[in-house]
Amino acid sequence: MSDQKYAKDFTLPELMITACAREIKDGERVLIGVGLPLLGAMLAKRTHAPNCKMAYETGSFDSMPSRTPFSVVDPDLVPRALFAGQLTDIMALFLQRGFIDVGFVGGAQVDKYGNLNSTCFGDYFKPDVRFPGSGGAHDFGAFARRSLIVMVHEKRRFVEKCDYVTTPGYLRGGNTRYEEGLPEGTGPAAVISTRGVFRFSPETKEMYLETYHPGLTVDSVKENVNWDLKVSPIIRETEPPTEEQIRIIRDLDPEGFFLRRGEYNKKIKAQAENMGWL
Amino acid sequence: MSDQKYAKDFTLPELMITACAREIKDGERVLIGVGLPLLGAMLAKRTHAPNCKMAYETGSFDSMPSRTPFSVVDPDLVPRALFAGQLTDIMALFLQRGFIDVGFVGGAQVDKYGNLNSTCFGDYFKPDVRFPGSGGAHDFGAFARRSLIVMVHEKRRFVEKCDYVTTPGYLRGGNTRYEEGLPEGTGPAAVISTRGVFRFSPETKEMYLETYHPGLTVDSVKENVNWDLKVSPIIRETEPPTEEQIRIIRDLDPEGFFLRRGEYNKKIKAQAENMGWL
Amino acid sequence: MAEESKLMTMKEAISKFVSDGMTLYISAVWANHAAAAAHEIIRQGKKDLTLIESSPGEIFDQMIGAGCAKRLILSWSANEAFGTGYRFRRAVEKGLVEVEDYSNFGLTTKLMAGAMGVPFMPIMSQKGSSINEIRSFLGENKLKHVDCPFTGQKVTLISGINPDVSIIHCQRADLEGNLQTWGSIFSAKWGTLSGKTIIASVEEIVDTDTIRRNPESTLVPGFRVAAVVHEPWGAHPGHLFGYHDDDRWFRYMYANFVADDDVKFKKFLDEWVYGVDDRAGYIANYIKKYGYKRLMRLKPKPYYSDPINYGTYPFDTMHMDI
Amino acid sequence: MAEESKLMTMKEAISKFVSDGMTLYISAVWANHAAAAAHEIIRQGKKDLTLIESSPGEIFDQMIGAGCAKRLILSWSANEAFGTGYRFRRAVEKGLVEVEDYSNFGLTTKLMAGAMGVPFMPIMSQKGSSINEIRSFLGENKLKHVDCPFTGQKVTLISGINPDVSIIHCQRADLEGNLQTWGSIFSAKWGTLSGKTIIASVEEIVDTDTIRRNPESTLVPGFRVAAVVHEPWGAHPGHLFGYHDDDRWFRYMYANFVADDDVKFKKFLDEWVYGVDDRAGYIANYIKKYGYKRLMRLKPKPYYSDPINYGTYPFDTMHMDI
Repeated sequence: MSDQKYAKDFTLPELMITACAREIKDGERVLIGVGLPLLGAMLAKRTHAPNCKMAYETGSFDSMPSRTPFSVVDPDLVPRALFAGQLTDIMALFLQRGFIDVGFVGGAQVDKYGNLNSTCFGDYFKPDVRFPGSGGAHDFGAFARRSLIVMVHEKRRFVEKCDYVTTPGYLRGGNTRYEEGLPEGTGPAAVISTRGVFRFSPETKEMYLETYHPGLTVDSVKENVNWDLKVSPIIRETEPPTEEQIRIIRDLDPEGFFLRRGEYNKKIKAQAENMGWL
Repeated sequence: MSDQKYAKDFTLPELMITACAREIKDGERVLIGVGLPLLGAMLAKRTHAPNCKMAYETGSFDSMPSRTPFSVVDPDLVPRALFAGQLTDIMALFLQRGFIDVGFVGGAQVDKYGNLNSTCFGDYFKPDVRFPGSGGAHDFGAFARRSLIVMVHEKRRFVEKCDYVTTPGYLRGGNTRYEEGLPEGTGPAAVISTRGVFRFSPETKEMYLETYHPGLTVDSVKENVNWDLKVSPIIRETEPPTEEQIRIIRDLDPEGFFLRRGEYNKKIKAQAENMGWL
Repeated sequence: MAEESKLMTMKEAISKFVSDGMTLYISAVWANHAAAAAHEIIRQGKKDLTLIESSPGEIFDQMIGAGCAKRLILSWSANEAFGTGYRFRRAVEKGLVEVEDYSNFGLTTKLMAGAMGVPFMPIMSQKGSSINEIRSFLGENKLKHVDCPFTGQKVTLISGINPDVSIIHCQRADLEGNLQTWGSIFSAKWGTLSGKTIIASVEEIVDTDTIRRNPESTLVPGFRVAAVVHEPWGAHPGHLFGYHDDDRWFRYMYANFVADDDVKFKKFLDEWVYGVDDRAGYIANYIKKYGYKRLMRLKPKPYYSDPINYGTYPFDTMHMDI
Repeated sequence: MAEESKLMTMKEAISKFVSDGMTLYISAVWANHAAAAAHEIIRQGKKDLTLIESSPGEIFDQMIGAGCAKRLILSWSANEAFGTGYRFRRAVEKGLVEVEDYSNFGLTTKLMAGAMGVPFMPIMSQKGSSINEIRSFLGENKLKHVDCPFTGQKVTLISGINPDVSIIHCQRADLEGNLQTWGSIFSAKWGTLSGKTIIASVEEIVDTDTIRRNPESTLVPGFRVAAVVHEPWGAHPGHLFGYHDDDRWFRYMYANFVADDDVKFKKFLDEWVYGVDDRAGYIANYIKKYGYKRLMRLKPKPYYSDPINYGTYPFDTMHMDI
């Protein structure tokens, strides 16, 4: 089919959504937060993984929302769901028991062992910048078989050591994650950043570059990492979206809320000004 | 009203049901098991305590059953209830938090501090007789502000020391209950036996006889207790049921399942034999 | 590719998933009373089982009497106002089964811990009792007394459990095993979800759309369920909300005239368990013996909840324009 | 004598039950978002509050910005895909409020312990993180690391909490305060029930018979509730299952163009909080400004669950004869 050809025209958010989608296998249970990973999971479900099922920490499982949720408490996530309960149902009965295959997490900082900081830059008690905090990220990262880290890639965000570890990755590498008491067979599987896709060495658990996004180079990625980043021997460009994927992604976000945020922001600002708001 | 006059004709179960009912004050929350106490609570609700509310460990609260429940899981306890949940809701949110005023408990043995045994006679590992066990009784006795003990009164059942303490009363008397960590302001308030009604000394927490049932004497009660039973200075006969109470009780059990068990048992046995069952 | 159907017969389910020596949670309080499964366990002659439930009724009594059980973890075993549990009583008195006693709350938190994936649950109950002092086969693993590290209060830690198999009877499921139940469920949520493997019998097999119309009635999502068995009347002589009443006469008769008599108990099993192939056979025997009308008399008068309006939002209601 | 009505205005409820310095749980995730109560707390100028919620949105941001909060116990504070929580962020950066951080699961079990009446809950989460290492104002009372006495596993004990007052917005209640809600409720069951005193605002006051038709929808029984406030649209700009959508435009506008600007934030409070008497005034202002049609556009397309058949048994169905 022609729409299985690679798209020529795509944006960085679209590439990242595709990369998220490719991490999900058919039939998997995916615990999802807000933003690009949700679009990635919706894309996976509409393409190669029709039987993946999404759980939301709010209490819903395998929802069939008519529209793209803007949040994990979107009111369209309950009607037609297979299960609707509360946070402790999803966190305990599903996640803590080990029944979640994939959990998406994000953060403001990541270190070379996949530890994540979504709490603060600087000292916790006098932070330079305060971020929202863990939310469910800590718990997803603790218990999901594979956690997938989605990041804005700036040099100050890819650090040797996080200022604060909100969500544990492989801690100090090797087996330290499991020695600390986190369940065997869990941990970060990949980092999908705005510059590339990274994985972790099976032994040392150190992050390495697997693919760099189209238009970038290995060096330009390495320059934006605060440690001596290792690179896969079979390093290559990140696989671009197919035409079908792009069509579906754009269908999911007709207003450009996720995909064209700058433009979108301008529109709302203008409306607010017209209302006498600003 | 004429039916507030004392009844002349009543049975021992009817007297005990009335005694149970009199322990319940209007507006109280009552945690109830199977049998006579349930009839007592239903009687209270139809007479002096219309706003008492019954909770069942099964998960129902303030049910409005059309018929008299034979068990705490009677299927008519959910329709029209104010709340329907599960055992942990009632046990934790209601009982462990301290929101239950009255809990009815029973047992095969009681000792002078109101400790109850509903588990076994003799050694736990080689019991002479094995009884059903705690069920909710332990928990009711632990947390209800006032627990009310309903007992068949035989000498071997009123003992100096229980073979096994299923439900703690005042333990070894005095403050020992609270020293053990049970909540202040809880404990047995009365024992309603087939021979009399007993209460507990506010200081020593020792059981004493408050009233003996009509037709009995103080001595005949004392003879059936395995310790030197103290007696209230204002000892008197147990207050008989009123005509209204008797009328209501009999309405609640038209088949005599609770009130005329011997007769009832014969009827079912005859039916079973007719069916070729026995 | 939709998920595989998990529909099978009770014979297949028990033979595939239950082995001698296993620990089983069987929902045996009178609602969600997994009688069809218990009878199949007896028919297949399973042995040395450890059975756990908070306040089991008749079916535990029967499994004990049939020699399936070696150990019991429970709080109470009898037949409520109908009579005591004689097979249980006699087996304990004769030393044929071992018992580990908890309170109903303690036992249920044991299952809750297992269901939630933590190794224990704290309760403020069970203090000052022999339940807390005397330990049977669980020994040191029964529970622990600790002082709360925050408040200094005495707390009982109840060890969690994950039975090898949990079995429940519910109102309905789809072929993927999404289980729905309603009414008051006693310990059955935690008991069922604590299991490593879950078997469910149901009154009705429904399509997934029916499940999805009442997402808050789903007790167990299908991915946790290994087998779905279509066994109408699977809870008899217990009740099931919306489907049928307790068969009180039958329960009274069993508890008072059958359970404490070796000959009659054997005759009961021969007729109602060994003498039939499955629940359909059991019900056929019931109808033959007592008549269809008698069975139908157990059906309730309908009593419907109001439908809940969740509301839904079509794709074009993003509400992101003013 | 029926129970007394607990109906009062939000002004009365907050003034009667909320005092400076108290610890409050306020349901502030976007479903059951107790916005009307939060605005009244701001109007009454409550001070030095300790606020707790797992993942609060806009109303925590506004209470922080208005100077009501001294301490926060939470897991996350922002506005989801709509934008960050700037008042929260700036207040923490400037040292105006102290924060004690948990994970969503950790925070929710903290409320669950309080609701259940135990001094802590065990979780297997929060290991290997700064959440577990760094303690703010709760100090040693934040949590403990222990080795499970049964399995030897590392376990985190989360200390329980019983807020002085818990506040929620629900679909409906009767005059006695029996509260019903549906949909997915995040942490709100445990948060609400953990409170020593409970205040609820609701979309509709219904008769007790309506409550009794859906007993499984009752979140909190009336005896736990101190005040019921009839405040339709009390969750706006959050949503409420069956009643209305999130007002996404309004949320986006607040998060992106108001919260991080002192002047605009003050103007926002002046207009939407200080400038109105109650939620009715707030909605009147909304209608004046945006039109009734815009408000009505937030209403969902109805989506009803199937009614549940519980079944009922009239008095003459004892079923004790054969």
